[in-house]
Amino acid sequence: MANVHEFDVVVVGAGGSGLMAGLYASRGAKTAVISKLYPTRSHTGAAQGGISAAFGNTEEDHPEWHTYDSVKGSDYLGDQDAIEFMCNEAIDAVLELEHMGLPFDRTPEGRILQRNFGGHTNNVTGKPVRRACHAADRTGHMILQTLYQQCLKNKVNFFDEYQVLDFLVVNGKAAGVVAVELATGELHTFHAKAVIFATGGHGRVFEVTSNAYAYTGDGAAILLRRGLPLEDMEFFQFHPTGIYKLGILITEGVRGEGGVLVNGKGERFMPKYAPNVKDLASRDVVSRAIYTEIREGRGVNGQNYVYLDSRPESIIKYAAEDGRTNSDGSPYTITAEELLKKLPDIVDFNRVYLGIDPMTQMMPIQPTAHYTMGGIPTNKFGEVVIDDKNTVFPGLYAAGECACVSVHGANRLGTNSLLDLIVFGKHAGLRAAEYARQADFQKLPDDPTAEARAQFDGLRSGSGKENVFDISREMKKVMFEDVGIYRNEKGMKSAIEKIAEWKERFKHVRITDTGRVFNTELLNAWELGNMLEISDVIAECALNRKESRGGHSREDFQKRDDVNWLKHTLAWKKNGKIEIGYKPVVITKYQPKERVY
Amino acid sequence: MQVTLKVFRYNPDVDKKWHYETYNLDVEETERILDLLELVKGHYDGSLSFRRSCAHGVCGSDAMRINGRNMLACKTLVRDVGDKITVEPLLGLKVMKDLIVDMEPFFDNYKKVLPYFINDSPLPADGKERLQSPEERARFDDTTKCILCAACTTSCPSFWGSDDYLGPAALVTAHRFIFDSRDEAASERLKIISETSGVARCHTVYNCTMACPRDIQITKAIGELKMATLTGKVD
Amino acid sequence: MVLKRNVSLASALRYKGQGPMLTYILHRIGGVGMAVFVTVHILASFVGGKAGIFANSIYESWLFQIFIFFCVLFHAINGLRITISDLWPKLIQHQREAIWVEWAVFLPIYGIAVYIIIRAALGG
Amino acid sequence: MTTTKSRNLPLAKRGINFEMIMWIFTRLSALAMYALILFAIIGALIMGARTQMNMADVLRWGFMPNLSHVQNTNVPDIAPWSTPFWRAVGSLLLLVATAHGVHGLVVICDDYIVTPRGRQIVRFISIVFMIAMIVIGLYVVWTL
Ligand SMILES: Cc1cc2nc3c(=O)[nH]c(=O)nc-3n(C[C@H](O)[C@H](O)[C@H](O)COP(=O)(O)OP(=O)(O)OC[C@H]3O[C@@H](n4cnc5c(N)ncnc54)[C@H](O)[C@@H]3O)c2cc1C
Ligand code: HEM
Ligand code: SF4
Ligand code: F3S
Ligand code: FES
Repeated sequence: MANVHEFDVVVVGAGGSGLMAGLYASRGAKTAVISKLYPTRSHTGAAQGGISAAFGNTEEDHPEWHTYDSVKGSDYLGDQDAIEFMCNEAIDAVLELEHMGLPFDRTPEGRILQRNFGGHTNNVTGKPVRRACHAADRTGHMILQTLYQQCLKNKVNFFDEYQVLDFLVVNGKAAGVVAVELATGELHTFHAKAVIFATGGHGRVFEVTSNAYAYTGDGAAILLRRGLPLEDMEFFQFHPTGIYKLGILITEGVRGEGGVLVNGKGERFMPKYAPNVKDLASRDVVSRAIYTEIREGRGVNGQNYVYLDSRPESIIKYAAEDGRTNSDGSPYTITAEELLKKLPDIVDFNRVYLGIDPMTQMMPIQPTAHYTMGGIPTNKFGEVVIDDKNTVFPGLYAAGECACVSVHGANRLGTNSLLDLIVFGKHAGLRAAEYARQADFQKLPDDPTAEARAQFDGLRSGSGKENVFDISREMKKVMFEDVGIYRNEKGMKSAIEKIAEWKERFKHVRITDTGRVFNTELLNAWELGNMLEISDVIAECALNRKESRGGHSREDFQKRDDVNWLKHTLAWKKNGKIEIGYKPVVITKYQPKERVY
Repeated sequence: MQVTLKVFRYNPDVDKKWHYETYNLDVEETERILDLLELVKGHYDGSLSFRRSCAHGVCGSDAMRINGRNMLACKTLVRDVGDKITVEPLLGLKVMKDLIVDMEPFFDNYKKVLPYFINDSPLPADGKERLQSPEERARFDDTTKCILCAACTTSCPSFWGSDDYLGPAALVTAHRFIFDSRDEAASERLKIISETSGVARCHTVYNCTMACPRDIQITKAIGELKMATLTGKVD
Repeated sequence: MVLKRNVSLASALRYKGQGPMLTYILHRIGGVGMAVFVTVHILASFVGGKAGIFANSIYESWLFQIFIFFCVLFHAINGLRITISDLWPKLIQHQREAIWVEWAVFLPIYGIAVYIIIRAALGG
Repeated sequence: MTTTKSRNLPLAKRGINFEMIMWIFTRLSALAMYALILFAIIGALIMGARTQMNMADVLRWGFMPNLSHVQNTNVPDIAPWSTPFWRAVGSLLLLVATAHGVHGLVVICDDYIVTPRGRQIVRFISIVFMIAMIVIGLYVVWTL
C-alpha cells in the first residue's frame, strides 16, 4: 500500500503538549509527530502570561496552595487527585523547561522571576501571590520554541503540514490515523500502536475569540465521530480582556502588574465583585463583571466595551489604594520603561491594531472566547477514558487543551494551561511509549482511508448552493451571543435549531477548488464540519446543565447546584443524536463551598 | 473604503504560468490584509490559498510581500498601506500555490545552526534552575522573539542569490544561543556560522531588520556575531 | 509542479528595501566598476600603444569620469560607514542617521565634482 | 549571585577560517586605503601640489601615487615624485587595493555560485588574476 507509515507512537499535534509527548515518547519508542501547521505555528506560541509553579522564589508559596486555588478556580468541578498531581509536578516541570534552556525572566539572585495572576493567592492572607513564571509576555512562545528545539535535538520524526482526518480503531484498540499531506493532497495512513491527540481547542466556534484559525476542534470531532465521548463541553472560558472587536488577547499579566478595569464612567468596578483580590479574581468572575457593567449601561460610550487601564500613574495610584507592596514591603511602583520591558508584545498589539499607546491611553477591551475546559476525557496519565467508570481505551491518549483530565473543571486559572501541557503531555508520552513496548500492531483495515475519502468526496460533490463562509460566520455569531458568557434556555434552544439547519445547509456546500496541492478551501470546509459538530455538543451540554458554575453562567439558573450538578458531563454522538451521561467528580481534600474572591 | 487588491495567483493543478488577479473590495481601513484575503477566499474565489493561524502576528504563518515589502498579512492594516494593495509570495523560495511557498530550505538552514540549548554539565547541586542574572538574560532577549516567519531571510539579497546562505533567521537563532550565558556550544556554532554560507554573506543590507515583524535588531545581532567569530568575545 | 525560486533580477530590484538596500546596490556597482577600471587602467599603461590610447580615450571621456568618480566616492564613503558599524556593532542602532550623514557628505562633494568635470568638458 | 564564568572563547576552540579572515581584511584594508590615500595627498600638498596641480590631479595621485598621474600636470620637477619611497607607497596601495578588489569580486561570485566546485574555480581564477595584476601593476609602477 502506498503512503503507509509505521510508528510505535503517533502524536497528532505539535503544540506544547504534542511536542512534550513526542519528546518523551521518542525516548522509548519509534515516534512521529504529525501537525497541520509547522510546529512553531501552533497556538501555544500565542500564550503570553506565564506558567504557574509554587516555587516561592520571591514570597512564601506551597503546592498545596496552588492545588486549593485551582480547585476553587475550577468551581469545584476539577478532579482533585489530578489537580494535586499537577500542582505537585509543577515545580519539577518548570525546572525541566529551564534545564532545556527556556529563557525565563530572572530575579536579581538569578532565579526564575514570577508574577501575579488571577486566582492565585496566598491561602493564609487571601492576597495575590506571585506564582506565574514567565519570559516577558511571550512565555508560550518560548515554551513552544524550546520544546521544538529539543525535539530537533532528539531527532523526533516530524510530519509538518499533514492534517489528520480520521482515527483508526481495530478490535476496540487504537490502530493509527489517516492524514492528508497538504502539499500534495495525498492521503497517508499512519499505522501505530499508540496514538496521542494533542490538537488544541475549538475557540473558533465563537465570533470574538483569542484563538487561532486552526482552533477548529479537529481532534475532538474526529473522536466523537468514532463514537468516543467528550467531557464537560459546556464549559468554555471567556477571557475578560480581549481587544475590542478583534478578540486579540491582552494577558492577565497586565492586571498582574497592577492594571485595573475601568467602566464608562471612569470607575474601577472590580472591588464591587471581588473585594479581596479585585482585578485579579478568576476569569469567569471578571468576565461576568464586565458584562454586567456593560448590560447596566456602564460600558464606554454605551458600547460593548470597558477600559483596561495600565498607565503607570494609575497603577501606582490604585496599588497605593490597595496597599500593595513589593516583596520587601516597600510600596509598589512601576515606570513606563519597566512596564514596556515586562509587556512588550501587549504594547505592540495596541500600537498595531488600535493605534494607541497603553502607557498614556486606556485599552478598549471586551471578553473574548479563550479556552476549552472540556474535551477528550482522560485520566491523569493522559489515557483516554470512555465512560463513567474511567475505562481506558487501549492505545489512545490525549493531552493539552483538547483533553479534559479534568484539572480545570468549570473554569481554568490563568497559567494552569501551560502547566497542563507540560505535565500531562509528558505523562501521555511516557505511557504511550510504555504501552507500545508491550502491545502489538493491530492489523489495518483493508481500506484505511475510506472514511476520510468519503468525507472529502461528500464536500466535493455538494450542490454548491451554500457558502462555507456564510455558514461559518452565522454560526460564530449565534454561538457567541446565545451560548456565550450568559446563557438561557431560549437562546440555547434556538441555537440548537440553527445548528441543525446549518448542518443541513452544510451538505450543500461545494468546493470550487478541484486541485490537490494546498487545497485549503477543502480543508476549511472540513474544519467547519468539525466546528458544527462541536457547537452542537457545546449547546446541548450547556442546555442540559441547569445551574451556573464557573464558565457556564445561566440566567435562568443563577446558582451553583452541588446537590444535582456536582458531576462531569459526558456526551456521545449516537445515530446522529447527542446522548448525555455523567461521571462523578473526584473530591479528596477540599469540600465545595461558596467561592468568594 | 474602496480598495483594489491585486493578488499573485498560481495553481499548479490548472495553471501553467502565474498571473495576477485583481479584486475590488469595500473594507474598513482598520481591517488586516489577512481579513481581505479571507474575504476574497470566502466570496470571490475559494481556491485562493495562503497560510495563516494566529491572526495577530505571533505564529509567523503569513509572511508575504505586500506592496513590494515583506510583512505579516495579519499585522498590516489597510490604513498602513493605502487603497492599492498588491500581495505576492515571498521571494527566494519556490511558490507551491498562490501565496504559499516551500519553507523547507528555510527550515533546513535553521536546523544547521544547532538550534537547541546545549549544556552537558551537571545540573546545580540543589536540582534547581541554572542561575542567570537579569543582565545576562537581557543580553539575548531580542533574539528570543523570533517566530520563524521567514520575512527576514526572504528579503535578503544574499539569500535571493542562493538559498545556501544561512540567512538572517538562522543567524538570529544562533545569536540567541551563543549569547545565552547558560549554553555551552557557542564555539561549535561560531564555527558553523563562519563558513562560507554564514555571516560573511551578510552585506548589511538591512532589509531583514526592516522586514522583521517582531522588531528584532537583526543586522545588529549579525554584526555582533561577526565580531564574535573574530574575537571570541560573547559577553 | 512548483514554480522555480522566484527571484528574477527584476523582482529583486522591485523589492522595496529602503536606504540601505540602495546603498548596497550602489556599493556593489561602485566596487565592480572600480575593479574593472583599475584592471583596464593597469593593463592599458602596461600594453601601451594603440590599445592603450584607445582605453585612455574611453576613461578620459567626461561621461566615464562622472561614472568612475561616482564609483570611487560612493564606495569609499559607504565603505567607511560599513567598516565603522561592522567594527562597533553597537553603532548599528544609529543606522538611519548614518545613512543620512553619508548622503549629506556624498552629494555635495559629488555635485561639485560633476560640475567641475562638465565644465572642463564643455570648456575643453 | 551567578558565577559569571568568562565568556571568552579561546581561538583553539572556536577556530577561525578564511572567510572571516578575509571579512576583517576587507574592513582593515579599507581603512588602510583611507590612510594611504590621505598620506599620499598630504605628501603631494607638501611637495607643492597646492599651486602646481588641480584638484582632480591631486586626487588621482592620491588614489595611486604613480608617476603617470603627475606627468600631465604643471609640476616643474618630477624627480621628488618618483622616488623609491613613493613607488613603495604606490606598490603598497596596489597590493592592498588588488587584494581588496579581487576578494570583493570573489564575494560577489560566492553569492551566486554555490557548488563547491564552482567556488573552487572562482577562487582559482581570482588568485591567478590577482597575481597577474599585481605583477603587471608592480612592473608599471617601478619601470615608468
Ligand atoms: C492568546 C492566548 C494566550 C494564552 N495565555 C496563556 C497563559 O499565559 N498561560 C497559560 O497557561 N495558558 C495560556 N493560554 C492557553 C494555552 O496557551 C493553550 O491552551 C495551549 O497552548 C494549548 O496547547 P496545545 O498543545 O493543547 O495545543 P496547540 O499548541 O494549539 O497545538 C495544537 C496542535 O495540533 C495541531 N493540529 C490540530 N488539528 C490537527 C489535525 N487535524 N491534524 C494534525 N494536526 C492538528 C496543530 O497543528 C498544532 O500543532 C493562552 C491561550 C491563548 C489563545
Ligand atoms: C577607500 C577605499 C575603499 C573602501 C573604504 C572600501 C570599502 C569596502 C568595504 C567595507 C567592502 C565590504 C562590503 C561588504 O562586504 O558589504 C568593500 C567591498 C568591495 N570593494 Fe571596496 N573599498 C575601497 C576601495 C575599493 C577599491 C579601490 C576597489 C577596487 C579595486 C574595491 C572593490 C570592492 C569590491 C569589488 C567589493 C565587493 C562588493 C560587494 O561585496 O558588494 N574597493 N569595499
Ligand atoms: S527574525 Fe524576525 S523576520 Fe526573521 S524569521 Fe524571526 S521573526 Fe521573522
Ligand atoms: S538583509 Fe541580508 S545582507 Fe545582512 S543585514 Fe540582513 S542579512
Ligand atoms: S497568522 Fe500568525 S503571524 Fe499572521
